[in-house]
Amino acid sequence: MDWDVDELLAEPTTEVEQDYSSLCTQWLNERMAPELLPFAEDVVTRVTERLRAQLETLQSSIGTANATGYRSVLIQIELERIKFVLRSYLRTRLSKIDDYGQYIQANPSVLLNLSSTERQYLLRHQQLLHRHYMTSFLRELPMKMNKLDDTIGRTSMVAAPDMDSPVFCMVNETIEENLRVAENEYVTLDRGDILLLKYSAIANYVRAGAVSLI
Amino acid sequence: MALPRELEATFSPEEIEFLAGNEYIDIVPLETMDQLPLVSATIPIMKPPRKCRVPLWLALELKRQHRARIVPPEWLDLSNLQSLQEQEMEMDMFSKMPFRWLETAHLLLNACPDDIEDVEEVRRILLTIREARQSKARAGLEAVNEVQLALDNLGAMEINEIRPLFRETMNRMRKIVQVAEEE
Amino acid sequence: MENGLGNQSNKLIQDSRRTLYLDYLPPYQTDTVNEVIREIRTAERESLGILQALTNGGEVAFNPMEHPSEASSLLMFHTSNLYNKRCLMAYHNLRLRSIRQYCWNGGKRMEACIDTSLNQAEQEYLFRYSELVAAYKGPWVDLDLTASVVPPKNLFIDVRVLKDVGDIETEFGTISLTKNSQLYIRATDVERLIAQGYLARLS
Amino acid sequence: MDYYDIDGILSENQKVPCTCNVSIPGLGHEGREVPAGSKVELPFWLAEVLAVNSFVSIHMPIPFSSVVRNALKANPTSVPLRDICSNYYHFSENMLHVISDEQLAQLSLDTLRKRALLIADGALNPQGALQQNSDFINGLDDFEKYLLRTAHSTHRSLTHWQNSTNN
Repeated sequence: MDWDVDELLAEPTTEVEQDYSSLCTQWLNERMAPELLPFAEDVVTRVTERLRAQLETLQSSIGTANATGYRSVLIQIELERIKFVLRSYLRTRLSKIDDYGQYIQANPSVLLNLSSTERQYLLRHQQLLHRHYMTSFLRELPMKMNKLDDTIGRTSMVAAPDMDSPVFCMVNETIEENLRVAENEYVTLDRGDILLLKYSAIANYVRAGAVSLI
Repeated sequence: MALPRELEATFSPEEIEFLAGNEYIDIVPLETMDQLPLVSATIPIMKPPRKCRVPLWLALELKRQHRARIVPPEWLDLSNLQSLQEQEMEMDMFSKMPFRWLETAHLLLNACPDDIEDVEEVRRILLTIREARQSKARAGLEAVNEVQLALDNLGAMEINEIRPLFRETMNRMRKIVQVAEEE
Repeated sequence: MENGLGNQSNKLIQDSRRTLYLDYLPPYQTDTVNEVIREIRTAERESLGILQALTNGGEVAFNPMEHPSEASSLLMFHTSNLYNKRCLMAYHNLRLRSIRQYCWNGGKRMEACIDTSLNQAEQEYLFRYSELVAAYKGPWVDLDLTASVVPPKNLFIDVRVLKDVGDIETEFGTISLTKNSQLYIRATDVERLIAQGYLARLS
Repeated sequence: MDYYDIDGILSENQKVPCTCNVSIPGLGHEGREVPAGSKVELPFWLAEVLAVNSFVSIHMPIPFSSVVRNALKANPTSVPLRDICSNYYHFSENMLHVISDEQLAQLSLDTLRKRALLIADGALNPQGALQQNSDFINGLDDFEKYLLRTAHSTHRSLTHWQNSTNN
């Protein structure tokens, strides 16, 4: 009875299947990762192109029997599924861009993880926020208190993702080295393992695809 | 917040179920269907009575339209479930249920009870397994520490069920320990 | 605190704590916000006063070691100002989150309180942020980004036509609905007709 | 999001008993001076900063007194934590920034672990839990209440899903 892991981790065979599968993985990772992951530009572009082509096929069939037949029903159901994943993926990213806007702006390497439309959104939103805080109360405060990036004691105004917050993950590929999770505490990551542990310990493996967030 | 608040740190059960819809399953078509190019896959030509492997969501839709019969996965066979149930009762660990077992079973038992042999017995055993695993998960909470917890063989829906409580508890512990270690 | 520092801010935080679990926004606390601002400015003035006195109007450098009492007082005002600012930020930030949530996901209760609960700056933010969302949505026209983030299910339903409707236009073509026919049809295309009694949904 | 975290701010408001090492103008009622040697209760956010600069000395707040510690050690689930401190864990985390107390850290962890189990049970049926075990439920601190609330809402949405059909 060895259907589970291999079945689950079976590689999709065609590029079309691979792209959709990878889009779903990116979506799940993005939903559960505390940080903003690199934008899945290639996959999103290809899936969106196919989506558009499919919509056009559907629209060009209007008036024919194909438009209302059951094949059309299947096509439309699938379109809604794809749209849902893309929508949720993009909006998950915007949520994080809103929460960690200043942090992202201040870190060029993180800024690279954004698509160009996301970057535009980020810049304009930060301007809006700045203006809002200024008109609401900041401009009434003494000049030296007008800033949006002070640090008081341990806490910075620039909110950064908490990389140590725990996540559930599944190991896709056995990782050879032992993983340090605390002082004198190591875990092994074997294919199929499921763990709850701090994100920072596996962040690199998530990006590389060896571990998925679930 | 571009995402609804309740989705910020977890998935809804419907989302987990949606993912089960992506998994592949065998069907027996009841009529011929030409190749169907979709965005996520190309569905091959179907000719009854030859089995065909398709995404579960599509299988469910064809079933609903009476254009196909679903072949339940092997693990849902009564004999397999009986041995899984035995393991589940004997072991402290979770038995090796497929990762998306709960949501897949939910979809299939609703959509095609007529395609599942001994469906009532299957339903009963699944419930027993489910309850046994729930009480193991509860016991797992006693083992939560600030570092890590292994939960091998726990299913996607089961993880989602325990996620907030386990994660938030671990997170709070982690923060306390982190401070204590810094000082 | 006995001297009152932070007490007004705490009201804002109590209000925020309630807001965390609401699906609408309670009215903007203009008065309390103004009182916190006033408290910060007063504390700033007091601090300047202490410094002025100690440095003889800026002529002598201030040495905290020589004047520990004054130094502690200055630190108290400084810290309470930072605390007050943090509370103001958290209070406003939380409200903006709710407004963004509304822009993306709608919500009847939130809609009902927009005119009464949001102050002018927040209404302006709501307006500008909606524009921003519209601009972001533009290139993703096929996706309808502000549509539901609930997974699609039961897009199509079985219906029986109870009364002749004739042809209806849908996104993907014309469908004719004649009495007694049964169809498998997009739920959104016929919601109204079902409500009006032309069609019945078959389970 | 620590800076903006409402619960974090609330926990910084917990009162800490202090002794003034210098007299502090403006600290008292209506801005009076508090003489050196006086005992005062200050919110954590102020106590910490003043203590770091030696203007005050911090004493162990009551929630972390040996009486409470012993009670929690003996039977963590029968202590009405809320009556002792409405955000116990958060406050304990804050205090650990200013004092070194391995024992307190361990106690907080053990307490949470044991109580989380009862919270998990309560989340399945909060009404029933409130009837059968009202002392415990009413005695939850803010974080525990948050746990109960989120675990319950997960349970509710799962039940809703389980009862749904494909049609």
